[in-house]
Amino acid sequence: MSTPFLYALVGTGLFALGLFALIIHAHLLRKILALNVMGSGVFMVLVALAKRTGDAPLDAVPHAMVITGIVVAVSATALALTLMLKLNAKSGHAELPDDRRE
Amino acid sequence: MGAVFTEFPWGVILILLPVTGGMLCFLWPQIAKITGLFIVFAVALLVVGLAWQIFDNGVYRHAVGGWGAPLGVDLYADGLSLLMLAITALVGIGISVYSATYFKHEQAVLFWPLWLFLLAALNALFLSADIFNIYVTFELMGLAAVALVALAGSREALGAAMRYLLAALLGSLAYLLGVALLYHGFGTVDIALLAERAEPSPIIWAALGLMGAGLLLKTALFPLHFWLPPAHASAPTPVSALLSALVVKASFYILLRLWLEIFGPLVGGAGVEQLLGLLGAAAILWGSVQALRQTRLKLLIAYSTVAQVGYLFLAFPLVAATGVSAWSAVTYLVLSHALAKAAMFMAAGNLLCFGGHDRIADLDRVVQRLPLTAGAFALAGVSIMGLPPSGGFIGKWLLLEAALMQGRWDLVVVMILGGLLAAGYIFKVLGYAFTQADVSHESKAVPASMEWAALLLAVAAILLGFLAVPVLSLVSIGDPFGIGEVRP
Amino acid sequence: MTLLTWVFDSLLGLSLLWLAWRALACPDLFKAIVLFVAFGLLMALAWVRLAAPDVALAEAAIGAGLTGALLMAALAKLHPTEAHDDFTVPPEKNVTKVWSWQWLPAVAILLVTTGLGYVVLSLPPYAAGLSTEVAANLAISGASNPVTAVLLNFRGYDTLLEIVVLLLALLGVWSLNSASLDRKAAPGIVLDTLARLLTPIFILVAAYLLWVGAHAPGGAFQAGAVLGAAGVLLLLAGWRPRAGLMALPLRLVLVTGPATFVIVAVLTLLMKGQMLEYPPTQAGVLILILETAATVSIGVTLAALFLGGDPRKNNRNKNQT
Amino acid sequence: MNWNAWMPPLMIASSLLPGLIIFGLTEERVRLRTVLNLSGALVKLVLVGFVLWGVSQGQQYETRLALLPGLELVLRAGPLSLLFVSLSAVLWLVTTVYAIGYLEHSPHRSRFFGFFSLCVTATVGVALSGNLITFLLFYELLTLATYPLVVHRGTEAARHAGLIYLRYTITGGALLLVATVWLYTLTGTLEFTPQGFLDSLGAEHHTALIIIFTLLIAGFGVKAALVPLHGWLPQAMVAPAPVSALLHAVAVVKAGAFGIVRVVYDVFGVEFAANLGVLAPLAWLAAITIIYGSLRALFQDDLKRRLAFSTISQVSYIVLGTAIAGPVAAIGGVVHLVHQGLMKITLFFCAGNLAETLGIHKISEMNGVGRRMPWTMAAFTIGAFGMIGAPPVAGFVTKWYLGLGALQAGQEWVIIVLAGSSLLNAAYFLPILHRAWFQEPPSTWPKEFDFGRKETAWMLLLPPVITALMALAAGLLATSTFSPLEWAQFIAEHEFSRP
Amino acid sequence: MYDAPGRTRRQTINPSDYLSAALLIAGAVFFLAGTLGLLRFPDVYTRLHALTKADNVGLGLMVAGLAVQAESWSVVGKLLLIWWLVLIAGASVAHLIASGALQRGIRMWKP
Repeated sequence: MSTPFLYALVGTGLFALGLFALIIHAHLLRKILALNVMGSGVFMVLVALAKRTGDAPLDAVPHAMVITGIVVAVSATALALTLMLKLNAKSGHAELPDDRRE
Repeated sequence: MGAVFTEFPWGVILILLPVTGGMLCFLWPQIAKITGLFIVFAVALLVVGLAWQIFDNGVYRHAVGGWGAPLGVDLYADGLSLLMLAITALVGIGISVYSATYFKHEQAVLFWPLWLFLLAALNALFLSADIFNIYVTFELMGLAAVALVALAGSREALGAAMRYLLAALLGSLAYLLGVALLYHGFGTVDIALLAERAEPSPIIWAALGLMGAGLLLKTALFPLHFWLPPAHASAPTPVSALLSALVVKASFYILLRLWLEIFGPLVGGAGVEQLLGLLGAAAILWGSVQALRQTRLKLLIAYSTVAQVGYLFLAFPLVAATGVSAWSAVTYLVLSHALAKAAMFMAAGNLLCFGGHDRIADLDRVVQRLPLTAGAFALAGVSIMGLPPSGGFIGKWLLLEAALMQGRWDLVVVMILGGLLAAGYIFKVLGYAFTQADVSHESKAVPASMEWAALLLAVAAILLGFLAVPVLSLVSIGDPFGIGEVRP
Repeated sequence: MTLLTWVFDSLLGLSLLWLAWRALACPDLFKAIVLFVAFGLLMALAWVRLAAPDVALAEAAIGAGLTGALLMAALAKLHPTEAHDDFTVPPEKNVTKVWSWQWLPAVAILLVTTGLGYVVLSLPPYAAGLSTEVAANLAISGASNPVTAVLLNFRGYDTLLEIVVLLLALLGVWSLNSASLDRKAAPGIVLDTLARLLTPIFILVAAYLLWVGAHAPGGAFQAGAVLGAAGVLLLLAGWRPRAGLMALPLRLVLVTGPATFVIVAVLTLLMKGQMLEYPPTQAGVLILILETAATVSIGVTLAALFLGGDPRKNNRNKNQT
Repeated sequence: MNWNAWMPPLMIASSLLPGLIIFGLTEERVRLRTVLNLSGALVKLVLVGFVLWGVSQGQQYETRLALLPGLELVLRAGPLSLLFVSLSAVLWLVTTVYAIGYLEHSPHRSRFFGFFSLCVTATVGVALSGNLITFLLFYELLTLATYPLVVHRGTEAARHAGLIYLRYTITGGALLLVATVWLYTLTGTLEFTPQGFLDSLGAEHHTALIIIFTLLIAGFGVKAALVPLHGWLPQAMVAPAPVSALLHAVAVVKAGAFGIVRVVYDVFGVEFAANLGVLAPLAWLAAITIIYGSLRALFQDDLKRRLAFSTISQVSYIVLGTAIAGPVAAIGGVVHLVHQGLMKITLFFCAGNLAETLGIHKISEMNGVGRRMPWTMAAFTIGAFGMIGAPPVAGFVTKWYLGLGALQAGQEWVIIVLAGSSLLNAAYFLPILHRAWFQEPPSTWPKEFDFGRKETAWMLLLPPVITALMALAAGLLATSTFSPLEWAQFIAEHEFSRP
Repeated sequence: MYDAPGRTRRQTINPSDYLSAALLIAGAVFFLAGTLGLLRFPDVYTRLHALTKADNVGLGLMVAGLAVQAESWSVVGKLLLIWWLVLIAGASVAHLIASGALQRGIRMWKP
């Protein structure tokens, strides 16, 4: 298996891991981590498959997209973390109401 | 003179202006309200300009950076985009007028920039012809919407905002993975080029699955609606109106576009439409029954949104044979629901402000005490129920027509049941609104502008019922549904 | 592909998956974050392997560095009082919900992933993507680094929106929280010195990355991230800006990036008829202007995100009471 | 656009505009409100008179507005429409006067009169509709406009009654909608046409058409209170008396009956419907309703409830006349639209007067009330005799034509129904009259209001007296020009016979 | 590993390459030792000890090994700058962690 496909598969694997963790974990910090892992997986698929150019120059478009994506991800993470802290301050739990196990 | 109008880049300004406005509000909070109102009205004028242009020149295409697809990003507007922009501007004006008095200083300073950025995101989304660019606009829209929900500050609102954020991000990521696959499969992210190049392949199915799931989550189609009721119910009123009226429609619009341009022609007839129709039917029934069971007004309205979203998906299985009327129905349902639901949430907000609560059983003769608001709720309700004369009725008529043409009695029954259930939950509210409650509550005056904003939007939803011919001919510009233009 | 690179790639891929799994499953949140940062650094390595050094820089600086700092700060605020012997916060209770039907999502996701893997492998082994188009227009794009050309020219519109997203996130954070501007007591001589020493270097590095970005890996985002890191360090060292600067001056700096973008968009619209269409001769200058403005904004925004609240709000509240 | 095209919208606007303005008035603006109400009603009367004259001269009054691609809103003032419009216009004026008197001291009058006007607007719209979708539009508007009137009192009981009212009417509306759309997908038109517009459909559609007919009749039957869809009507008695009068005599119940007339004559066509075999069951249903309503009325002690069941019975005369499928019976059915309106509104006005003046709600409380309120009870008596079908009151004319038409169509069984119904009518009205006129009055009335020397307020008294006289006149002068009967014959000539 | 256009790969092996390899391997040994120490040492102080010492030397050797391969002095300068930055950052952070641990009263490990 060539490098692009190997990493692309790793990317899908990360996406799946993140998705699973997002579903089964209740703690919001962990959900945020999970989303970040998922994002990394998507970015990896995007960049890995861009390496299939053979001898032609590199395809820079997905790289640029991923840089955009990374900035977007950190923005979302920052907002999510603040929201989590605020929720924790108000309710005493860093979990969503329905997910909390009493 | 004419040339200036037909050549002016209305579409671009539609995006840049609210961004600028948002930054101005951020820089000088003391003038946020004035700036916000000015920008919103200006955006409405720009939409009129764009409409003029599209009417004269046909579809609008703007190659950002001068590159053009596939290298650059294109903006594109046909009749469908135009209509979405128009409804955004119209509802936006209503919401802005309402918000101008609803939000007091501390919150107002925060509301206006967020709302203007959201407006920019919506406009950018409706104009985008590039699936990666759409991802960025989704994030812009999502973060703004979440922050707006959280403005309410209550524990419920924060929890709902958090849940909404997680759902929105998950949806975006699934969508983005689909984008990645499409790009690597066909070497472009431009919708029109993808439509040309794409051919049936595993990539198409995987992309459809991922993007579809992501967009359905954002659109809150049953059973992916779990995040919507708490978010829409606990947000500040103008924000609830915004979310239900516009934000949910934005992701639906993208889904519709992708289906029409890329996926529909390739995988049509393979059962995807039937699945969407089935989920839509389930959404109608589930959402309506849940709405009927609610004791809080805003939750009731939020569940009603879940149900109304279902109607939009009923069109998918009906398109095969009846094209025109099913897609026209969707267009009309989107428009009328946007107006009616915004009006309804605003009315609920007025009642909340008036009585300090939104318990339905304690509405206590608000028909008499707050007649404009009650009227707004009732008129919006008429459209939601799909009773004539209203925009909702036209949508429902067209949808029924499509269903009957195909002999889809199952969908007919669902639509009728949905209408009856809607009547049930709306008249439940109205019944209590006419009735004297056991305990009378103290009440607070509601500013006139908030009452009128709600009423005028509701009236617009009714008047929409008489505008079907021009509206449907407008939406056919550029033939978004692939069934030919209807020029008057 | 040689066997060695194959082994290396496989090991790296497996390490990534393992680290991600540990980060998501380990019961101690502190450890989870540390593992996540390690995961980010390995991701940067993977980007290098994928010939994406620009992404590697961005990932290392933003994905691992700043995100890690944000996560740590959030965790510290989540459990502010509890100190532990092993220097970590208490393990989260009920790490995973003990669902009897946990296998259900697991199986579903496994199936979907298998399908996705199949789809990925069904792609042709060679595809040019847009590389030829990018290469053909690189000369007139104003930047010789293709990534920069895409970010600032070909798809400059995405970048415009993205910078607005960053500003919006800050706005969201500020709408939720206020931050104290009181100087933290006794930051410690070591940290203080470190911050004093490193800040000019960070600024220098940022400038270098910004300048080099036109023709080599680097650019506004990486430079901005380094600038942001400097800000984070200063904040950690207890340094706080003067309250007087927090109103308009800070906000002006924050909007510099998006505002410059909008101004350039309008100007190009007026001159060339298309938004962000640069005249080829001035493209280089315009890109440099845009990148400089973006770098400043990104750096300050990231630092402000780390501060985690509206500094002005707090100030105002205090004045009122 | 010529002037004729303006007439139908003007007829609608003459009640719509005053209604909308009244919504905006505060409670205290009594005089302005009264002026608006009465001038609206008068303007409408003038317009109707003008158009009546025009139509009799062969003028066309039609307005079209595109609603959907290929589908228009059509308002057309044909002879049949005008019969209903005239009834509404006249009774609106009378009822408005009555309502002003009735509600003199109660709250929420602006709201009441606003919806009242809307209700009349919807009724006139129903009357003028030139196709099924327009009909549907105004028909649903009528539902919406009457709901606030039903729950007007704001009590828990009113809310409950409103809920039941809606449950029936909204479901009926939904059935209508399905049937209408279905019909449209089959034919591509919904335009009311004499002899119907379904001739061209082949036999393969006949099953579908039978189902559509059933759905339409069920939809209209709800408002027309056909058994077993009548359950809402007695419940709606909780509303104020003018509302009951309006619901029973003019607006809601009549709209339903009118809808059935339209469906049979202008959608399906009598012959086509008869050939489909759907008219006989309809006639039977009407007959059952007539007998059932009368039987139930017999056992009600509450005056308004007795009148309500009487309405159920009487409205089905219209349906019966339509379903017999003969020209003479058709005249009987159509003319009963007017006759029943005049008589029943008289009865409800009187019932309202008894309640408002003496606090009488039950028949058992009516002993000797004729001496205390002779004028009211005189009007009541005329109405009651009309209902029984005693000449020379209008009701007799109806029954005469129905019977004649049935014989002509070879359906003798109808005579038995008519006779039985008349007997039952007598059985539940005559005891009331006996009590009122021939029993000793009690020493005190349940809740007496003081009106000085008069028996009650003149605004309450005048309307029933006028409507009673009109009912009498409609019977006595049945053969004069412009009498309801003459007009019904004119309709039968113009609309029900093949051109 | 970064295939930037314009850069040519040297295919022949020079003596300097052996020096690089030796330095790099030596660096890797230190890294390994440091990592082992981090994982196996009993408390925070001893772990810090293992980490910083090994890291600094290991990185220094790595930098030296790469510097031998450098094409220009500016690259050497950058490499040295990196090493220096890691040195002061590592030292400062180790100090901070240790003093923080002391402040919280974490006792030192006694065998």
